[in-house]
Amino acid sequence: MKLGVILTESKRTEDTFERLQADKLSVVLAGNGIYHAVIKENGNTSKVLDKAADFYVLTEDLESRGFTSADLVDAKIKQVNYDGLVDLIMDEHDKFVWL
Amino acid sequence: MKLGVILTESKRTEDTFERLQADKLSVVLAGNGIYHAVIKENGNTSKVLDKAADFYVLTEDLESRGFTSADLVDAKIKQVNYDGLVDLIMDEHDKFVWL
Amino acid sequence: MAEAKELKQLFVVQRPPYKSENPKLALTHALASQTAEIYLDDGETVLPTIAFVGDGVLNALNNQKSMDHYGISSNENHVQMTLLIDLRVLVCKEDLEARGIDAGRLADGSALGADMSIEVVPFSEIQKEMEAADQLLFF
Amino acid sequence: MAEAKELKQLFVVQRPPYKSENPKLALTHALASQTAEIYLDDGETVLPTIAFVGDGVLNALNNQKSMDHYGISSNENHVQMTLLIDLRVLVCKEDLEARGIDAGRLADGSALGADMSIEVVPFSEIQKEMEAADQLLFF
Amino acid sequence: MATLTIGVFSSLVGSMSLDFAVKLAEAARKKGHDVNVWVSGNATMLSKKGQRSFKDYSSLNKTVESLLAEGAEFCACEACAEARGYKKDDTMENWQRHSMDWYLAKCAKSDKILHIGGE
Amino acid sequence: MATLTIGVFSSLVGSMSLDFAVKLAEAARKKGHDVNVWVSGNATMLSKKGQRSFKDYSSLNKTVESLLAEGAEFCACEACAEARGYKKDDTMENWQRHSMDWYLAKCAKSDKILHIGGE
Repeated sequence: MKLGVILTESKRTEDTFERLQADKLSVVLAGNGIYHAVIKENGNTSKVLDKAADFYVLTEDLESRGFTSADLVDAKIKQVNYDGLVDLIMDEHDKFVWL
Repeated sequence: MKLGVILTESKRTEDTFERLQADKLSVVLAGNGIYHAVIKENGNTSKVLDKAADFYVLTEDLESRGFTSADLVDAKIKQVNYDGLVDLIMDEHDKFVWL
Repeated sequence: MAEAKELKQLFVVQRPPYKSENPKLALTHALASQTAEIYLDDGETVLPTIAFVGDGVLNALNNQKSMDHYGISSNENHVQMTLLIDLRVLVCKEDLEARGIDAGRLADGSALGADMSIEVVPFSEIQKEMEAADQLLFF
Repeated sequence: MAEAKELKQLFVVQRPPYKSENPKLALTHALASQTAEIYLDDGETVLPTIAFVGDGVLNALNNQKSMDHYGISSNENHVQMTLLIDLRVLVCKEDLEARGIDAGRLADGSALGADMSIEVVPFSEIQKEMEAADQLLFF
Repeated sequence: MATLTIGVFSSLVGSMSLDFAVKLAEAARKKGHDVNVWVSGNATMLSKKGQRSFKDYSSLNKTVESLLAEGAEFCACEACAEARGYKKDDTMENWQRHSMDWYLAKCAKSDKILHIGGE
Repeated sequence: MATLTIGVFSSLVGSMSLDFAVKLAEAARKKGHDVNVWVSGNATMLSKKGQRSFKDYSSLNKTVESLLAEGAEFCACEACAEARGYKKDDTMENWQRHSMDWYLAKCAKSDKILHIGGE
């Protein structure tokens, strides 16, 4: 399946995410999930980014929290806004879940 | 200071608790905090219980979640109900916080 | 005659009970599938399955006394009712074991007269259900 | 003449911004200390101090664009207003460093004309404030 | 164009899940998709009439009103609303109030869904 | 006997923080303590008039009413209430509505406080 996942927590409290499998997996970091894209805790990038997936960060939420594209810890993270998110949901994946 | 702490989360998402110091420290496990008193994750008791403190579990919340005193993982955890909690707050500590 | 069409929904419950209303809403929404037909065309049905994973497995325990202490129906009771209307309820085996919870501690549908029982299954089984489902709702 | 009595409250903010309203409520409640006197006796005052710890330090960053994107005043703006009324705002040094955040990224009270600045202090200092405070409120 | 149904269960004023849902609905509508929004649990709060705008809070009413005017459907969980003391009269104009079966059926009729649970 | 002020900020119907606050207030009152309760943020919901009792939800109105009758003070944050569309008329009888300074002052006048934040 082509699965999209929206992560909105700065610290995940469950391990469902790590176990999820999909033929195509996209992860959208939104809300406080954006911290995975910009914060290195004690120098380490978030384990969330270890997942084999396409990564996106929601621009509106990134900037609302005081960060910009210059702060992204990994070049593989693409920015997406609400407009782009609609296409990810409607056209590019079978299912989209909010973890 | 004599400090009481109410823990209500099954997984703490911050480390304030570990750093807190007090001359007398009491920890009341309430809400989903009761899982620290009854669940061993992969055989290990919760790190919350490593803290040098007097431990209490709120009876009403323990039983609402399907557990009883027989399930407590450590004999040092005392049961307290709302009635007893009032005395802990009003008489036995200077300050009481909900983490 | 309309074509019979069954839409499969998987409700994945990953959070512990009572802190948030979410796990209970998963169960009440599943129960509501019984009457969804009034909004659907002839022959169309929705069939939810519930899967408890992670801390969500704690919703499925028996002996929950929330009615006695808080006057609130327990999530155990809702699991039983879900079984009573013949919906499948899956509980992740690894997550139960990691928490040291014996399967004998799980809610018992037969106490309410249900024919169905909770199915304790490995996560791989739940993964398959996610793939098979037409729609996926994480609570 | 009533005895002058100042009650010290420490507001400890330990959660990140926006997900929950709590961090902002800590700041709006601190601002409300300005008018608490109407409910107090002559000479009585309440003096809140704000301490950001753990993920709470993320509330104190500058350049928050929540007004542009969501039409909501930023927590940065509330930190600035708190400084403007001469309340102390502490940010835990270790927690900033653990997140790789430079102190230069913190909200700047002087932009609104405040004399006070955020104080970046070790956790031991915040511990001392907890002991010194008459009342302790964790947000 | 297709149909998107969004269910929101968590939170409300002050958290951003409702903001997310409304902004996503708006963006989907702009692209010509049909949109349904279901609010249940604490999110039922979005349906309350007479919310006053403050700079400190997200104020979603206006966006919701224009989405309604353009044909988007918004529906509040009836039991969730009653439990919170929101009577029919308390509900914003043009909102629907139904039981949870409405949401399941709308999902069944939609090309894509996004269920926003969380806390 | 002493005075306890409880502030509740998080959640509402469905979560248990409000249940906790009300049960603690009740237990404190039974022991002869004076009790003040402040609800702010989403907890403001506790002050809404006309909440209907369902078995699936905690129903705290009756306990709150008897606590009020015994002299406990309950106060809702005015701005938080207005932002949620709760007008004065929407408020349960005998509740107060004030700005946040009321809470700080009540704390200052109390022997002990319990501030319930959380999410």
